[in-house]
Amino acid sequence: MDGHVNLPTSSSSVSVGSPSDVGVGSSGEHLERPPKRQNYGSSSSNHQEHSDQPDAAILAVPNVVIRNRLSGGGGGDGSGNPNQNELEEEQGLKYGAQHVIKLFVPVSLCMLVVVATINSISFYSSTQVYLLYTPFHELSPEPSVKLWNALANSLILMSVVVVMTILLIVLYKKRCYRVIHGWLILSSFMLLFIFTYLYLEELLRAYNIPMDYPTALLIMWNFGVAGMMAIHWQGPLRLQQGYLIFVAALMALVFIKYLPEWTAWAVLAAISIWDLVAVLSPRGPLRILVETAQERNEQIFPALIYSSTVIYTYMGTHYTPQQQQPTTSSPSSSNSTTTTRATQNSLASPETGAAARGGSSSSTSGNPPHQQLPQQQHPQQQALLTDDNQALATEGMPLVTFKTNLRGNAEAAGFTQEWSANLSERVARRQIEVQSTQTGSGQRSHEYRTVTAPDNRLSAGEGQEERGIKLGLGDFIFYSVLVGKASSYGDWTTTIACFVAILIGLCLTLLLLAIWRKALPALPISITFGLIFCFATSVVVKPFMENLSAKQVFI
Amino acid sequence: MDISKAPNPRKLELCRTYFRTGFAFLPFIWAINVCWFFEEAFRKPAYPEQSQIKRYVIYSALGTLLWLIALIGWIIIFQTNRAAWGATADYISFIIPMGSA
Amino acid sequence: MEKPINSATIWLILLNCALFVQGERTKDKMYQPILGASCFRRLNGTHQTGCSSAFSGSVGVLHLVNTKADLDFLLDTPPAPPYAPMIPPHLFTRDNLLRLKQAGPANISVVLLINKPEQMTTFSHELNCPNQYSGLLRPNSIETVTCDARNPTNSWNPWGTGLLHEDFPFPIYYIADQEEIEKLETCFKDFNLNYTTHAVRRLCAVEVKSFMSAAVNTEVCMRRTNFINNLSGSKYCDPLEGRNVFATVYPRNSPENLDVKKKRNANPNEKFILVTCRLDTASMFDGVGLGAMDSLMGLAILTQVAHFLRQTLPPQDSLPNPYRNVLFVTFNGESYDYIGSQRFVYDLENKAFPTRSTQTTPITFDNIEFMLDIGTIDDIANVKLHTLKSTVLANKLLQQINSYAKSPQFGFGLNIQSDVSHHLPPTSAQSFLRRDESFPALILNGVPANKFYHSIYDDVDNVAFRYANTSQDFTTLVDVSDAKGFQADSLQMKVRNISSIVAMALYESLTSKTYTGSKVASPLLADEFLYCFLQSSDCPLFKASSYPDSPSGLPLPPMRYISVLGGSQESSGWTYRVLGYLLSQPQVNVTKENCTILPLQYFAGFNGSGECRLSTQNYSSALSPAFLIDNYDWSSGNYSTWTESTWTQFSARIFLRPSNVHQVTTLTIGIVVLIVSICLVYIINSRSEVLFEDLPASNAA
Amino acid sequence: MTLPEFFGCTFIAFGPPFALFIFTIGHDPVRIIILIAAAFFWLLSLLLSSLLWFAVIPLRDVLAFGVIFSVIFQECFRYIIYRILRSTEQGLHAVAEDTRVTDNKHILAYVSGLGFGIISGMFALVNVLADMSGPGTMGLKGGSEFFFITSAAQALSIILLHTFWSVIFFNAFDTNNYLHIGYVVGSHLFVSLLTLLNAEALYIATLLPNYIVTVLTGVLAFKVAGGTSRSFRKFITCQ
Repeated sequence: MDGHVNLPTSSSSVSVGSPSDVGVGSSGEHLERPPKRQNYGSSSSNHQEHSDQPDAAILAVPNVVIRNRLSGGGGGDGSGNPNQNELEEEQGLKYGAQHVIKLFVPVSLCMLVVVATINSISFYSSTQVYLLYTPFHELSPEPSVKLWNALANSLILMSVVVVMTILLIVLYKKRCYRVIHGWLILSSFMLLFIFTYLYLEELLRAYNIPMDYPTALLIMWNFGVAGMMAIHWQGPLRLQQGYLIFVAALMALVFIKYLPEWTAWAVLAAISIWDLVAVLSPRGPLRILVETAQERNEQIFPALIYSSTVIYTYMGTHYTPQQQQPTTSSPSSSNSTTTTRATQNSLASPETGAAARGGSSSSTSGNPPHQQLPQQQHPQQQALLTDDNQALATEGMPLVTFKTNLRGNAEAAGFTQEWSANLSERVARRQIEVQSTQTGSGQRSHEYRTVTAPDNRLSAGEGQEERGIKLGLGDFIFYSVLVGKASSYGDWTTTIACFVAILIGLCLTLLLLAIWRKALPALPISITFGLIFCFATSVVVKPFMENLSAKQVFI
Repeated sequence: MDISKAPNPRKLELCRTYFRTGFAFLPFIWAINVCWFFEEAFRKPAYPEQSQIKRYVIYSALGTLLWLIALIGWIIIFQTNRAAWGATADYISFIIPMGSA
Repeated sequence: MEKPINSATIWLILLNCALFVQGERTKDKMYQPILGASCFRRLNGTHQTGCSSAFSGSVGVLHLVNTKADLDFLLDTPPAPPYAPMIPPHLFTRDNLLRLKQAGPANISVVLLINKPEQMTTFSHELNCPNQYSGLLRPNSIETVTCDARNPTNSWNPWGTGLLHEDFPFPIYYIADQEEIEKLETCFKDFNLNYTTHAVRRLCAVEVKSFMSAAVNTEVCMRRTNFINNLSGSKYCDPLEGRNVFATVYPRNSPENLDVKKKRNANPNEKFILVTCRLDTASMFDGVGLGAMDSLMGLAILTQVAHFLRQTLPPQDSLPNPYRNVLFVTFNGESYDYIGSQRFVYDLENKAFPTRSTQTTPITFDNIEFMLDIGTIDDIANVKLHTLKSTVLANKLLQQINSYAKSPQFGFGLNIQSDVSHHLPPTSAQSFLRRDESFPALILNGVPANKFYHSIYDDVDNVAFRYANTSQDFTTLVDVSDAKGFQADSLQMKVRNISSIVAMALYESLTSKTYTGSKVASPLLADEFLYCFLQSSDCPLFKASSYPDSPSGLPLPPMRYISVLGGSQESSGWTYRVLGYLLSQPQVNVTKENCTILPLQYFAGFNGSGECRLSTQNYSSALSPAFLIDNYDWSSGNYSTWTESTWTQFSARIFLRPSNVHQVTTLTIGIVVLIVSICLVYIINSRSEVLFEDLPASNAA
Repeated sequence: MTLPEFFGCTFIAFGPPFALFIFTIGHDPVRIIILIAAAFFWLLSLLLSSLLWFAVIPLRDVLAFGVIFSVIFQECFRYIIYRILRSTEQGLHAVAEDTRVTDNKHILAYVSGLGFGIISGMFALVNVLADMSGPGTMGLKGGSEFFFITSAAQALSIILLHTFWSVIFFNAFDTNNYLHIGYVVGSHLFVSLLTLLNAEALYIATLLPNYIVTVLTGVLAFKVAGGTSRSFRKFITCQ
């Protein structure tokens, strides 16, 4: 039985990969290659899976678990029995909750760092120097002038983003990995050393604490090198996560400092719109990258994507004993997938970062550091995605744990089911459509599968740290920019409102991903909510609350 | 990465690399090494590589400790004597405090 | 935002409103800002002087000091330190302040000087010997020979306390506005009376933020400022720096060879009579202090003299020696160890005055016939002519002066005595004498009578000036008999007299003919001049001497503190214009269009119609040579080393400071609540199945 | 610096909710999400009420007006949450096999109530707390010495009240117990309007009734949630 289980698991896991990547690409349009890569590996595995799935299905017929797993990947068997789609929906949604939280925590941490910095270090809340890409400084008192300044600035910034994306597509098509590597190293180096250095300096200055160069340099050197190792090579997961959060916060601070007042808001809006377009439009830039990626078996880099899980190839080897069984049962699938995976990861992991960072540094090479910042984040626009390593993890996952988990995550189901109930038939319809188009063209639907649902399903398995969800640093950054900007007006209610709104937006995004099975960008919903609540609060709610709290009236 | 999932040789390799990297004035790397491999070195059932890992972990811990002591010592010396040292102190100062000697 | 929002502009409105706070924060009910002027930190080669608050502001409990007893109470048995005594001027004495300083920041964290001068008799915080450590030095000593600090009564500032040169560990904040003082006093009366229960009550406290970046001395802060590793370019201190203003009666006709590579050579034929005075003043508090008596008198007299000579002298070529000329120089920064004159001397030595840009030959000491330095004229009736040694020149000039002072024709009825000794007043001449004791320097200086020397109270009232505001033409000399309606004892008349005397003496020594005219300096000019510098920059004289329809100055007197580079150089700027206007010759046949390149300059003129004039005035830098010389030994005392610390803000606000008891209780209550609730919730949660019996354990909350 | 005051008040107001969160919410992602969702809905209600207050310019200074409407809005949104959560449970019924749903409802009620409470407490207090961290305290322009501590206490009572209210409210709708619904709305109105007296610093007159109401509501919620005097006795005597 185990054998059977494993086989489907592996397949499912693979399929998982694909949607996830989709997710990535989706919100990560700017982030050029990384998404595609991953899509790549995963989707490719997908194809293989399809071939296998029939037999997988056969082997697994009696087992519900298998079914919904498979359905996670290709609609293949799902089409067989629509009602089971509902089942998989529900079970899929059950485990969404943990991952939502897994994103809440780091996002909140990142915002916390930014807000704390804004409120304690005046350096970051005052703008004297401006980015190269925001030539209009909104110096005139005229709101109208400020407005068009802001729009022009954000337009320029966005066009830079687009250009970078295209540039990267070209580079990627031409396989200029060297260049990309160079970018990666350079830009991550800059972020980890120069900006951290500035941060340290401002921090000490803000509290007027004397410090000597030997100590400062030692700290910087240690911090930077450890960061490089953790992000680009290997290090404890927590450390990597911590570094990614810090880097994101740093970037957000840079934006808050160097973007003119209104431009910051305009950029936030523009970015999320661009996010939407690039992901959902049939000819969105992401799409092109995805396709090129599909021609090569490549995989997303761990760098610059916050992952609540571990993403290293070596586990594959670790699992070899268990893998034997699947291979025996269906050599083609598990063998091929695992091997490819291993190779992919090994070469991919360095590159991902490169791609992500690359865009930035390339364009801005030769600019003073703070001017380079803006770019660096574009690449980092990544959305949710899971890595197919989870597949590895899932392999050899005993069925028992899964069952226990069912019970364990009861509330999860309890929460998410409401949605599934409302949407079940609609989803069912979707599913059917999908399956009907299970052909070459059908792949598309695969690629745009969402991450969460399958991912959650996997998460059911072993400890949370094993499998998880990923959020692009770009989203971290812009969430933090929003909250930080809000807090820079010194009104805490606004800050809190933005915070809650963004988290809710994140929730919705994940839910929609889980339900629609369609890649969705992570920025638009959250940012829209955030903007609405930020302004609504500071304009309407704040006066009201101030009147109340001044009179100590509680509602 | 989740070290407990890695194969033993891999663990050893990682631990060694971290230990050696630490010599480049990187006590922090040593500290990471200690935290990271402590479980492996002392809590896990014995396996061939463990003894080596244990050694590396211990050495890393020692190194970290030494560095820590040295650093704290230096900081104390510097902060207490900064005013007295005058120009030299200023020349090696990353942040010179406002409004005081 | 009170107006209803229409949907079209909603975005603009929203964006707008995001920027400013609306509605009242609790903060606004807790704090009330207090307007005032703060004492700040200056540094010289060896010390730091002035005051600074703590990094995040100094907080002290307000305590109104009316008598010395109140002060003793604070210093001996402070119930709830730290305190912020509000001290009236008459108690702002040296020993009181030093006692406060000794009490230390733990007891006295802020000192407020409130503007209640009723019982004040003297208020001068300059040293007894101004510029004690510069000027003409006693051989192998750093102290000046011209004044004996150990014998204050005979010093140049007998009432000086020297507090200006003390370093205080607390900020000193001067509150001039009566309303602000009212705020403070009511707050004190409402909350801080009944001292016995201070420790357990919330008290009215003040927080002053005036943190100074620089410390120790000029050497340290300049080193830190120019530090190569100073990446963020943070400034710690700036050298005191201003501009000397100079002008000549006759335009100089000794053009410079424009070849930059050539060494500059003086024109030996040129002979100058140097008439100088000091331009700046000093006070303890930022932006306050007019120096009416201590330095403005000299400036007024110099201006009058210049004007008189310009009006009366014949063309230069008709002089017995057609190369003679009068060079008027007003030195800036003289209050801080003769910055201006030291630099002037330094420039003369290096043939750097005037600068190449003026396209005139440099001036050397050989070009200077003699120097008449107008010092502080406290009492017009009691002026002396000081010289180091008795010389023919000095006697001759004194005799000339007295001949006019006593002459019945003008009826000035003054008598200028001579004082030949090392007991020289602290004026610019000392910088020249210090270089060469035989330098022909004559110092016209009043007997010290200024009880408010270098202080915030050396103002209009101190010189009893009353603006006549006769909008008559002040650009012409008036007949001696025509007092223009000024009382004989009015300040304007006094200035008229003394300056007429000096001017006539100079006239005689230039033309070697006695002055026979009946015209004397115009009291109207003195009236306008003093009004401009004591009451409002928006005045007829300044208008007349600036470009037509140029924006008029603020209705405040110009700042006369030398300040730093980029600081307000108001006084030198206005002096430049005034001297330029009064010393220039009208060019009737030059149109406004062609009147653009110096020395041609276009002035509004008295009636604002605008006239083109051939001007002679110019600036010269007043930055101490100490900052020019590479690796200068800051403690050598050769040159002025004064620098001014940088600061980020001056602010003061009052509020209620909660008692420690209150704070501690609040905190403990909080902690207790926290702990209790944690335990309670834990217990309830763990045993919820018992509590909510009909529910399964797992979900009970 | 009166940081002590700041921390003291923070602990008073948010200590108990914090404890509740740690022990009863934190361990379960779904509860956290519900908490935040509830907070979000409270935000919406606040937004609506302040929009109303903002639009009706003449009544801006009449706080009672704003208060009444915001209370009404809050209760409406409480009902909306109720509907949503209940529909969730139906969905669960369709799927989940165990009987969790039935007793879940109290938890859901409790969690969403806590969400309501925490966010409203935060909005009421957070700016005051921020201002508290300065060197000064209340009273320069009038205002009692106990301004801060009473504010914190009020906030705490509001937070707890919201929690209890939700429990009662949800249950009332389940059991069509209109008395309870009336009680929730009524007591909410009562408490909010009572706090209007704070402006005159009649803290005894406001705090005391508020806490009485809080205790009563707590007891009611306890009963509603299935507690009985007997169970309470058992709980006390630790059997």
